[in-house]
Amino acid sequence: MTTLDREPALQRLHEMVRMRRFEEKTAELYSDGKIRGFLHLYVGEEAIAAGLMPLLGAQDNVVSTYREHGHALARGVTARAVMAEMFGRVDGCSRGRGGSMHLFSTAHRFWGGNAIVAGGLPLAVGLALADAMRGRSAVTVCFFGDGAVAEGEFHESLNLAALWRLPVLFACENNQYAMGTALERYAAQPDPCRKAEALGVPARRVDGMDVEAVSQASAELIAAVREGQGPRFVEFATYRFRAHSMFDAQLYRSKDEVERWRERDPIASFEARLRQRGWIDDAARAAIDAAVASEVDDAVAFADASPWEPVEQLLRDVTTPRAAP
Amino acid sequence: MTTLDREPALQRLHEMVRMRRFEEKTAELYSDGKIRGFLHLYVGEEAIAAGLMPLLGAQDNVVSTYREHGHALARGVTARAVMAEMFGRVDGCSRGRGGSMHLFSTAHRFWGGNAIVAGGLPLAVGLALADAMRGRSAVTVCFFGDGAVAEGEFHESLNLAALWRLPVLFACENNQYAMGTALERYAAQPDPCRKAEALGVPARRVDGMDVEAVSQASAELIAAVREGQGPRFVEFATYRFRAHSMFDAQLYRSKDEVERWRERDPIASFEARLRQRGWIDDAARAAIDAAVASEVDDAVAFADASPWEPVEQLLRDVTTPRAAP
Amino acid sequence: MTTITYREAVRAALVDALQRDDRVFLVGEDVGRYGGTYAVSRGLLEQFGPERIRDAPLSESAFVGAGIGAAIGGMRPIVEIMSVNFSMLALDQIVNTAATLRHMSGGQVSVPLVIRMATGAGAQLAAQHSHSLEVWYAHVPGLRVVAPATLADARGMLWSALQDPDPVIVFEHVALYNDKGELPEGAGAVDLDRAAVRRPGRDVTLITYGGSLPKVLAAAQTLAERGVEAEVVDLRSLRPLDDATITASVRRTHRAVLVDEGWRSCSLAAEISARLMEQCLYDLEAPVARVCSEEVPIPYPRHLEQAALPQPERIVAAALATMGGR
Amino acid sequence: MTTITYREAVRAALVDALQRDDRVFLVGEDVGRYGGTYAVSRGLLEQFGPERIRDAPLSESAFVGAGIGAAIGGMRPIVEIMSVNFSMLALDQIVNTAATLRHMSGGQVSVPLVIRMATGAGAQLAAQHSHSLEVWYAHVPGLRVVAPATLADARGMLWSALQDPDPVIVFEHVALYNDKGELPEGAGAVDLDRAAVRRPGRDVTLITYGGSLPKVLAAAQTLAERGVEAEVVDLRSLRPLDDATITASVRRTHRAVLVDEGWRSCSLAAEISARLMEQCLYDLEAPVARVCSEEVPIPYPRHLEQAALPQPERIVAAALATMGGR
Ligand SMILES: Cc1ncc(C[n+]2csc(CCOP(=O)(O)OP(=O)(O)O)c2C)c(N)n1
Ligand SMILES: Cc1ncc(C[n+]2csc(CCOP(=O)(O)OP(=O)(O)O)c2C)c(N)n1
Ligand SMILES: [Mg+2]
Ligand SMILES: [Mg+2]
Repeated sequence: MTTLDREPALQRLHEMVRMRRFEEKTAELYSDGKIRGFLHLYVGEEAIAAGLMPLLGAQDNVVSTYREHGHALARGVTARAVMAEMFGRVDGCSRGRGGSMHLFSTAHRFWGGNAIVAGGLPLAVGLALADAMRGRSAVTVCFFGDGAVAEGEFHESLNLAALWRLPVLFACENNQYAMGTALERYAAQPDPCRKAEALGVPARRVDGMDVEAVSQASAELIAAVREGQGPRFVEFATYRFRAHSMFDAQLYRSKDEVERWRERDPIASFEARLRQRGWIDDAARAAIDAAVASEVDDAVAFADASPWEPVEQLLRDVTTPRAAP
Repeated sequence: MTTLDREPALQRLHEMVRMRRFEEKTAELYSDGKIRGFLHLYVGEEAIAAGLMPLLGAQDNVVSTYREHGHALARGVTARAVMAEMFGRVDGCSRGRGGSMHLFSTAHRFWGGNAIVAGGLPLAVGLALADAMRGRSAVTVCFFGDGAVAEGEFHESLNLAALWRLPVLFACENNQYAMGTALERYAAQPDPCRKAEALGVPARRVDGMDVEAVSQASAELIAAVREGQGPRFVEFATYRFRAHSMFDAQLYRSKDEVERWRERDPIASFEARLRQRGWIDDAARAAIDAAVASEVDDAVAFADASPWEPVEQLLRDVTTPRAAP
Repeated sequence: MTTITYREAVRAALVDALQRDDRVFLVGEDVGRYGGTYAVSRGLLEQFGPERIRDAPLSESAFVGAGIGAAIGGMRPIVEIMSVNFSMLALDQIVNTAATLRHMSGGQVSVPLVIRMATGAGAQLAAQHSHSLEVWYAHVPGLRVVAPATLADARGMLWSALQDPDPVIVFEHVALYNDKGELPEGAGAVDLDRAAVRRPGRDVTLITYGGSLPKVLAAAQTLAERGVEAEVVDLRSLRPLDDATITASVRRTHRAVLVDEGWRSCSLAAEISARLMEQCLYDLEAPVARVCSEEVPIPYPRHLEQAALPQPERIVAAALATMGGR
Repeated sequence: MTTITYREAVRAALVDALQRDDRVFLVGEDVGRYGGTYAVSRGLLEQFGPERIRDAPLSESAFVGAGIGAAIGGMRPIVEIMSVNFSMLALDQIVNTAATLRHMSGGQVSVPLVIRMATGAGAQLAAQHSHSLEVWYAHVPGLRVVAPATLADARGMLWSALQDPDPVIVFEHVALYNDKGELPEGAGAVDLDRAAVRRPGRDVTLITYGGSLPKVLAAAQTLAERGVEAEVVDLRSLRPLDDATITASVRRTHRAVLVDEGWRSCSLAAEISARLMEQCLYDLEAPVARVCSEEVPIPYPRHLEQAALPQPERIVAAALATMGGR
């Protein structure tokens, strides 16, 4: 495996720490009641967004799920805008209307934040279709979980993308569970790559706990997609360290299992690797922490200061305002 | 390949001729306005129902589509009851309420007649689940077309059946077209067997124009399913000789292509084989025709004599009558 | 003026849209090689090629969702769902994505998508192929729902729908496709906002839309022969509803009969009745009546199917009943 | 009497059904190991084993359809769809199969299936997770639709639903799960047919169901403090509707306010209003009013979400308006 260069490697580490701290803060804020609704944390899965997202250009599209804070941050949506969104304030990236599960930023071609499992896949196919029909060399990356693979939309969307040879990278974040149901308990044949291939989409399994592995594989896959070779499927093997959402007694897995995966923490393991390479020391690591801490604090302060939308505007943004006739 | 014995072989031939003549008659009756709505003929595909259906017992379940006259007849629903149904009369197998697309007969555990493409697959899974939970050694055979394989229900249903190891035989009648769209034009990866296998269902491709091939393969598959080995998928390669339904200009395929397939007519080719074996001669063949002709005539007369349901009974059978309290 | 069918009017609208805007494309099952189940798109594949006339696999959820994605990606897709009966398979995409994207994104993402579907009963297609589910769609904020009942609307509403920045669902009643009539040569876009008075009258208002309009006009004719001047209002837009036109008529006639092929309970007619209750109660001289489909899955035999659907005689009777049975 | 929550009442009903009839089983996403998203089925897997408490893959269409198949195959399945929001993915199976099998088969095939789903808003789950689509289901012949709003109904309706030979959809409002109250020890099956007067009154009838009942009762309390005696009718059954109870109340009070968390246009409230129009017009002293959700996808922030939903103050105001604003 080729490794990242020093600068990008340090950036990836920084990005992963940033996601982690940001989300740990949101968990606290949830307990404080500042954030409400469902809150699905990406903790443990950061290497995927950190490894893949920097490979995309401004013209590329990202479609995500309700577990999308990391995706949005890595795509460039500011911590302020994401935090304010989770607070439900007007300066949120979706004007506060969406909350944690519906982060949007058209400036980043970040198309949400879909809380219907597998609901984003057809959308991604359509975004790619638009690019293909307009002759744009953009790529659409569609993130979804292992659970989404069981839905009919997976089957229909992959076939359609392959049939029309559309530039989609289907990125399955296989964290081994759909809520409380383990992959082997809901999939008779548990290898999603075989399913993708049977639908005509070349597939590849990648270690999603290793940001360098993610980065390298994603670069190759995105290049193939961008060249017009049609869609690709990638399964990132990963694990969520925390509960599915904030209401989850985690009756379905053992502490041991969680511990074993935590030993492969994408941040700690990558940090160790960078230390081995001599690219980072305690001071540099502390600097990342400090930068991240202040960015998160700033985001919280920003969100807290952002106004609530006046209730008189309740009916806004149901339909698009028309120019006066 | 093992061949059928003489008696069963002659019965299969008889059955195929019966389906063919029955349906040819319905096409005439459609032109006469006796039969209305959509009418989807099975002409060309008869070897499948004729080969498979005799292998089932009274306890087994059959789930079918809108192209199900052949299935119903082969399952034992009388020509009278099917014809009367297509006439919309009270003596029809669904009291005339269903018509061509909705033949039902609980006495034959023939569960319809579903006009939603792939709509029957989940139902079949459930019927098999009931059998499995009750410890009955029944098999559920679920017929559907190649087009149904593209629907999400295919994907979801096969996974579920495999996950729960249910006794379902998924029988795909691949007549190469979904309405006017050829298989290669709607499926990026056109082999349905690979899709079934990727979902955990062992699969097999069988020549659906050869009633003996159908019979032998089906016997093996049904045995495996009945033994509790879990679901199986079978693709019967076949062809419909006529239009998709009665309104179809057939712009999407060439006369040549139809002709090539007609050369493999399941009836003519099986008859030729039986003649080679010396099991049938002109007289015996004529006897089949005569028997079938009189059965069909009788069915038409029966249907024509059957009453219309009085309009006062319009609201019947929306819900189940409750015992008086 | 040329004499054309409703089917041809829809086709002309499609051709026009495809010619005027190269972002427009048509996608759906059998719209291409087959020429469309109802032969609406016959010839378009040859004229516009497979990029713009796209045959889709039997995958309603995926190709409708792909239409949504293409719309936000800058195209102007026209998605044909073969019929409303199959639209349930795509309903999640329509409601949870198309209708909500704009709101969930705080106004960033509009979805300029048009979905056409055939609706209604009458051809003896039985319980699974005879639905009229317009009311479900009319319930959903974020959607616009229209039902062209005339040739001019069949010809004109599509382009207007394509100009709309939000998702528009167009319901074409199957019984209308063969309707023939005159259309001015240059017929083009029409507004989507207003209901239309299709026949003026002073005694009772008959309110309907889509495939029931011809039946209502027939009923109005019969009523006229019996000395009752019925005003016929064609809703045209099912969401939003044009309260102004509806109430103006009822305030004049003081009586209303609502005709809707949907099942009676929780029908679109119920919504109109509720609005008349709220806005016109004191103008009414009789209860607002509904003529809807009977609450039964549509049976196959013709006599039962026809008995299940609204018919001119029932409309006439309901109208007369509002006049005290004269 | 024991003090329990609505959640516990539903669980008790499940336990009871599983014990009484070995054909009963529960299937749905995360009903087993996870214990149910709303913790309703916590402990049942341990008690009844994986054959009868079946975790399903994320495949709403397949496992709902499998429930239908199992029902016609002789079982008595209880299918849990995690919430109404995901039921759109299974709607084709519910409408085109469960609701129509009996009719299409000419009365041969009944579908004794119970589908439970959580419904409603209030927990800031935003646009895709806050639907109230009961009205869609109430539109469909062949279905029975009920909404337990009280502990006794949460405890009792399930068994009654299982005794019903046809498909029954049970809507449990998410905001009710934590409600606490007293339930008699031997509480059991209840009828599904009749609406219930939850509070008697003579001045105005407030008609509601499900999650809105507590709000309506609160409003009635406020009204009482202002000297207005509101009668509160809990529909309980949304299809069929119990016209007799509804109209009897309105004939006494001459005024009605309908409270329904669905979006206003084409709401269940519209149907009630239409029926009152048809059956009680001459008894009314004021237009029947509706308090529904605003026509907006439900926004995430609490103040906007609450503003979008029916609230006691709006109910009080609507009731007072029917009394001429006193
Ligand atoms: C269609 C649908 N069904 C059910 C749910 C409820 N639900 C939310 S997340 C989830 C699990 C999804 O698992 P997976 O796709 O693996 O993603 P993960 O949460 O593990 O990232 C479920 C069942 C939903 N949101 N959408
Ligand atoms: C969900 C759904 N979509 C569309 C249709 C319209 N339709 C009826 S049959 C058919 C083609 C089905 O092809 P296939 O499954 O191969 O069966 P065949 O007709 O060839 O036997 C289509 C598109 C339908 N009935 N159901
Ligand atoms: Mg997962
Ligand atoms: Mg086919």
